[in-house]
Amino acid sequence: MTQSVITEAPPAGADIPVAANNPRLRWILLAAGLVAALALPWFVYPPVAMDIVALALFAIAVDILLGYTGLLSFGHAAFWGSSAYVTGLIATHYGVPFPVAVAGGAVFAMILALPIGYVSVRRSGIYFAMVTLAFAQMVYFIGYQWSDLTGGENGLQGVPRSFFGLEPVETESFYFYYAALPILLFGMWAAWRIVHSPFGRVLVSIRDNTPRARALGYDVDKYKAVAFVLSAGLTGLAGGVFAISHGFVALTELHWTTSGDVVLMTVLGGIGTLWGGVVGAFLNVTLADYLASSGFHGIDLITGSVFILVVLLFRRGVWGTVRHRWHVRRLRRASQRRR
Amino acid sequence: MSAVLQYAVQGLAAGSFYALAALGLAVIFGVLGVVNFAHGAFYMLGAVATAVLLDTLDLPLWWSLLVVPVLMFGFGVVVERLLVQWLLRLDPLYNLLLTFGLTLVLVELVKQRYGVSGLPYRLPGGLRGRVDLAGVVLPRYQLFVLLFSVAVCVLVWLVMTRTRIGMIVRAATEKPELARALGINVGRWVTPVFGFGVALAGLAGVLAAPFRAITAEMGNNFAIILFAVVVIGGLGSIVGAVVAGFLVGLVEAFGQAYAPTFAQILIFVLMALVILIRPAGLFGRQEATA
Amino acid sequence: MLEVTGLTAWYGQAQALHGVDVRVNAGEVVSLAGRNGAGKTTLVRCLIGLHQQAGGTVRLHGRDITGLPAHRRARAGMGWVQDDRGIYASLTVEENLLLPPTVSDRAWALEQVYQAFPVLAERRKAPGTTLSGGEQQMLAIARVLRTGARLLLMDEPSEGLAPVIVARIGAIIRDVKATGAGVLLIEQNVKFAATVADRHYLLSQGRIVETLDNDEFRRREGDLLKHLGI
Amino acid sequence: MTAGGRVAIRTRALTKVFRGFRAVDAVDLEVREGSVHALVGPNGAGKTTLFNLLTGFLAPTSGTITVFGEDVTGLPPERVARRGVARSFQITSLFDTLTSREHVELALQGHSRQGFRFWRSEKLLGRPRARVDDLLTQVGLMPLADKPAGLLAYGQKRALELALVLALDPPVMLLDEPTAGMGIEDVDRTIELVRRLAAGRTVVFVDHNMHVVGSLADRVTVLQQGRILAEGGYDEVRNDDRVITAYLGEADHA
Amino acid sequence: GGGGPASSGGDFSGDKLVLAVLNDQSGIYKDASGPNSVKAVEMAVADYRTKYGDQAVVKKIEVTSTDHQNKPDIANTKASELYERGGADVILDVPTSSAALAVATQAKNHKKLFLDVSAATTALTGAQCNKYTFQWAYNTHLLATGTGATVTRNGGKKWTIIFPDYEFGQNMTKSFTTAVTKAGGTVQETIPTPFPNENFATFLTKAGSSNPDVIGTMQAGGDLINLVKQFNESGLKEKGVELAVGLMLINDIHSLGVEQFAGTLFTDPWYWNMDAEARAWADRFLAETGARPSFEHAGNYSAALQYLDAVQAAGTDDADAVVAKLEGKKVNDVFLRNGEIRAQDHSVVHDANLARVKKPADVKEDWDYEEIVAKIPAAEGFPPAEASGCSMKP
Ligand SMILES: Nc1ncnc2c1ncn2[C@@H]1O[C@H](COP(=O)(O)OP(=O)(O)OP(=O)(O)O)[C@@H](O)[C@H]1O
Ligand SMILES: Nc1ncnc2c1ncn2[C@@H]1O[C@H](COP(=O)(O)OP(=O)(O)OP(=O)(O)O)[C@@H](O)[C@H]1O
Ligand SMILES: [Mg+2]
Ligand SMILES: [Mg+2]
Repeated sequence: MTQSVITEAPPAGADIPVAANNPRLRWILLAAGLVAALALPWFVYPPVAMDIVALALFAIAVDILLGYTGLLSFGHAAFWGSSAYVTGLIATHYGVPFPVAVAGGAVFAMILALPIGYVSVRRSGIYFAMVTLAFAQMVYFIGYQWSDLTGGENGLQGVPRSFFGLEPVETESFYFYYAALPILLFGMWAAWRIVHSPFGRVLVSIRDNTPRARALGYDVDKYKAVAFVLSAGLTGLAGGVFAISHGFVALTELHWTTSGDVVLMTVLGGIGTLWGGVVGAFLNVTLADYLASSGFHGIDLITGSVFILVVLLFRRGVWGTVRHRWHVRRLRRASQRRR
Repeated sequence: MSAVLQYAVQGLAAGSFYALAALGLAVIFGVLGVVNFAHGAFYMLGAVATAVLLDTLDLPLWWSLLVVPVLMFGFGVVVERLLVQWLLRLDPLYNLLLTFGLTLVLVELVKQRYGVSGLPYRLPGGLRGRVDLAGVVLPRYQLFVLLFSVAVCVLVWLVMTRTRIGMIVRAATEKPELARALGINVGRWVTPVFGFGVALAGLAGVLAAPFRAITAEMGNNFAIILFAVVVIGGLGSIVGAVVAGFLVGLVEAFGQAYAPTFAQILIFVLMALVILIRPAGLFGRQEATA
Repeated sequence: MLEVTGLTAWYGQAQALHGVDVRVNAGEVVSLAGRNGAGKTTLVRCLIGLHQQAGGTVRLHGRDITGLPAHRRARAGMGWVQDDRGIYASLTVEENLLLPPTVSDRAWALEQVYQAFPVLAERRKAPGTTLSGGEQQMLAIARVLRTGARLLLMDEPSEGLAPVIVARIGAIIRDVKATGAGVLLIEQNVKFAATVADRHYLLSQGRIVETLDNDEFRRREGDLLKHLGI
Repeated sequence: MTAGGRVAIRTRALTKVFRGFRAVDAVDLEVREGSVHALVGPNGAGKTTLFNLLTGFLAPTSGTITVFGEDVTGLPPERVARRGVARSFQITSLFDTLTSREHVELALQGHSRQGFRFWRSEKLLGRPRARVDDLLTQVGLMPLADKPAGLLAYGQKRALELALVLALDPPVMLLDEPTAGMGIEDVDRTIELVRRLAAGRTVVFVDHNMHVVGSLADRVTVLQQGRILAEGGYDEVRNDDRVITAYLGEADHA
Repeated sequence: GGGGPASSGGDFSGDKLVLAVLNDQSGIYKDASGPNSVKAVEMAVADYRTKYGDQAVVKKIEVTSTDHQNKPDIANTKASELYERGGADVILDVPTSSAALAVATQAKNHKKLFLDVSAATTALTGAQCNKYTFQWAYNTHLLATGTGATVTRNGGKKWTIIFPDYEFGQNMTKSFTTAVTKAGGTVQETIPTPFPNENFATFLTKAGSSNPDVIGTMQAGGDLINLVKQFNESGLKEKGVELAVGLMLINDIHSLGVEQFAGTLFTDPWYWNMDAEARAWADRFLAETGARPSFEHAGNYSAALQYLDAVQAAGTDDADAVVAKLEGKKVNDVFLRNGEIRAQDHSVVHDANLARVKKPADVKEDWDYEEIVAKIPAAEGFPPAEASGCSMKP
């Protein structure tokens, strides 16, 4: 069986494979992204800049599940929030440099994700979303009941920002930004590594066709569980930095609306793209920040409309749409050249 | 013992309300595959409309039970034509996001127009007071909600399973292209079904007006519980939604009585357990294997 | 009864059909053969009105139906048996049969269907997709017969069927033909096509390359196989 | 022809009941190592269900399955796959966004059980390049190696389906209608391919094409209504009266 | 926007004063405070101008408004931005306790003033107090003791308390229990409920089973309305059980109608129609906004007015100087009666009212909903400074 099954010309521009390789463009993008990350606090109020980068990592972590494994988690606030609390508690009680506290928070998030992931990944689709939501609600419940530890709805206040006694970092958000940035960039790099690894390939195959992946000998549940824990760990990194940056942790970090918000960011940017998380977080945070002092009292009117429009008109998300257009153009040009 | 009975009856009354409210959600998912996050917002609109109609036109509850679902049906049709129809064939994720956005907009609009503290509503005289059923005392209105909801649920179930309409609607949603090729004008059915689901949400809103706070946010938390109900029952299963509604009502009532703080978290524990033991919910179609 | 002229179809930038002309007369079975990917399925999807990117004209009973939506074409008497069978999971076997509206007085009654396919009677209450692949194929054919369509478009109806069943389907097609209906039959199974069809089109790379009557088709079987890989 | 003494697959009183419907009913099947074994029978006889049972996609209602003497009853598909039993699907089942090459790479990795390396580059997957190219060439997909599977034509998908099974290099291959939807030319090539691959392996396949069954099978089992109706060599079975009435029909069939 | 490292200290010029109102302008606190609090602060600025005319030490006064959307994170970031870049000399209002506590920390770090009006947590003047933060209008202790003690003294001896099971509800319940017991009553049962919650049927059945004189509820907002509606249908009212509410705002009554709430007892730190002075200001407010003021609106007005007075007295906007002028000051204004800005814990104490919601027949005009049952003297309503647990160390 050689040539005979191959027939007509390829239908162009139908869709783009996941690994659309273009190494040069990738490096240009990475360099641009790095410059943007470094320059951000010069243009945006530094704590806001920190929020953007932290939420970007959060969105990317969610995208590992949503975009690459096909699992919509509606309970990631549990990992974001619990890491924020654990980070805050470690920082408050042990006075360690904040990266240590953040690492502790991330580890805790992963430990928490282990049982939750183990159980949840047995289901998929909406059921998975609902199980994760259910677990997150339980974590939220613990958060507000255990007020001796978490401060209940008053929040965990006065989280210090220790950093080897370096005064500017500890007091000024501008310098803090640069101290915390490497942690988040490391998280993003890790996400990229995961997605473009042999493991990542298996995740995509599970997303596309689970029974087939099993028939190839992959223990699908185990892969999903590992992806879940890794995603929770990255989420934890982001949540920890967020807690230190703000100097306090509020219960809202554990609330399901936080899970919802991050999914929206991911979709707004474009799922299955990683960069989309960055774009989505940037748009979301700057929009909320702008509207807070704009004198317009109907923030949800705008946020809601934006989501409706994105879903209707740019389903691939902002970044996804840009990337798609670019690919289509490239394909078209390539086919013209061939002619 | 009589306390247990009392709680059981109260649980059933609450459950009937959950069942009715979840019904529209189940119909819309079952038939259109749309995860309608805005169900809570539609419920809220139903209640707000009821309050506004009473305030402006002096329209009593009885009339609202008729008029508001009709209005909400119309509203649902508009929403479907304007927004939902473009996403019907896509992953439910997109519907979820669209309706999430829609929820934000609707809630905000109501806030802008009617404020955040809520609207007044008076219970009609005929439904005030209490009834004593062999030692179990129930507010008359709760009894009314119980009977009314059960009647509506049975009716809807009959329509979906026993009529040609139900059959066409199921076919049109599973494989719309094929249904068209078989001579069924799919477009004609999808919209009214969505409108119907929205009308059911509105109807639940009308029933809620006399005994729930009528605020823009009233649907937010409620919607999450309804999702739990529908998932417990099995997504898209009408019978499942109804049974799960009652189950949740009972769990809530006994939870409130014996483990008050945990009453609401119990619902989520129940949901997690059900999904883990019966993956597709109590009445859901099990996922196919190969 | 069916007259197709200059039919073209695209998938995005790629053209799948390049000006196809096809005729099916009343009481005639016409087969359409061609190797995988030749464009056979695309052609029927154009006819039934499900493929959007298409050009050319389609006339049914002399009436131009090019612009009509799919459900109107079905009502005008086109019946389609989809290549992947298209059985509804959410409907029982019987509901699958009851679903399509009747479009002529030749429509089969439920009893008739159950007589022809006893398996379906046995499993009438089962959800449609729990049937085996072959049973689903029978159900799909039976469903189209239920409408009484005057023109049947059958996309590989014999695929995956046991020889006995294939034979039975051949008989059904001949029955349908005897009532004066037209059939456009997509087939890779040359032997089967030869037993039921009157005329044969050969499709290659989106073009009709040959039109043969049955005798010639049989005679040149080996030669065709070599050239077209069918 | 039947090689080797060992039994590759053995089922004992294997039964699967769907809501009271016995799709597979007390089947005792024995597949000898190194043989090519065909499974035929009318539609709905339970062939695909039997495949699903053998590969762990369905759990049997009762009965046992052993593979090379080891009990695999009730194991999940991935565990069965790792015991060396690979299958293809009757209804094409691929990863739409992955290219043909990526498919094969993935299948090769599944075989080597290295999938959890999330800290390495995916380039690692492409290492057994020669092997990947060889597999793609064998099924004729080399020119389409970098096209996403979602865009392949039906026949091409079937070919890729076969490549995946080959990549697993399994001692036991289960092929569900490997030639369905193929033109005769391709059918013959596929027969050739399967014959080549069968050397040193055990193959069980389902096909309605008697030509395929006749050219490949050492042994044929005929199922009807979930039970074994007849078993034996091809010629033996095709002349069995019960098989003719139940399955083949009176017509001339090649 | 705006970039670069924060320039510490001072682009603040002496001839400009910025009062920043940071509150919820779109969420559940919108009606009770929200945009109208900004109006109230503007009224205070106008009054300051009228009062001092040419004598005013500062001519240019800006009032800015920021919506924290009820999200503590945003409140935190915005507060810091307002102090650092918005030139804010004082932040006012800030509902939601977690947000208020975060803003208090920012005030401390930036050494700028924060006058809290809408948040009720005692932590602001207790464990987490600081030199630059004042709590102007009320706290949970006032709500609880006022209602608990007064109702008990008026004859409601046997209590059952239904409370949302989180920090606020638990604290309120503790304070209530202490107040009721001190006044000679008993709390027979306390029933925790989830939050948020819609269905109170079973809780009410349970509460009624011990035949209390009074059911105290600590729910707020939508949950409160749910509970009140279901209480009215439960038959408890007919059995003579009274309903006392921990936290209620006049806007709740306005939206739901007096009928539902008729007879309910609650503490109102300030009521627009409580005397002629309040009423006169409320008339101005009505003309300005179209609504009657809640106590939070009046509180914001008072806080801004006293702040401006202190700036006038200090002759500078320097926070430490202004704090020195505020601390220990005894005040009487539209809002504060018999008021004192306590130096020890920065709690602004004043007389409050126990109110009963009128019957529909007794309502004479729009917003005429409350009948003042008793005065709650400052000394009783607010805990003594020594008990606050506050230490003002910088
Ligand atoms: N959805 C699609 N997007 C892009 N190209 C497509 C699509 N569907 C089919 N094609 C291409 O169009 C051509 C014709 O396909 P078609 O399905 O009509 O062939 P066929 O003759 O029915 O083949 P088979 O015998 O395999 O069913 C093929 O090259 C195929 O790759
Ligand atoms: N999940 C299921 N639920 C209920 N019945 C099922 C299910 N799967 C298969 N069946 C029934 O079991 C019987 C055997 O089906 P199976 O798919 O194994 O047949 P097959 O021999 O592969 O037929 P074909 O040759 O047509 O593919 C059929 O009657 C089918 O309806
Ligand atoms: Mg085809
Ligand atoms: Mg089969």
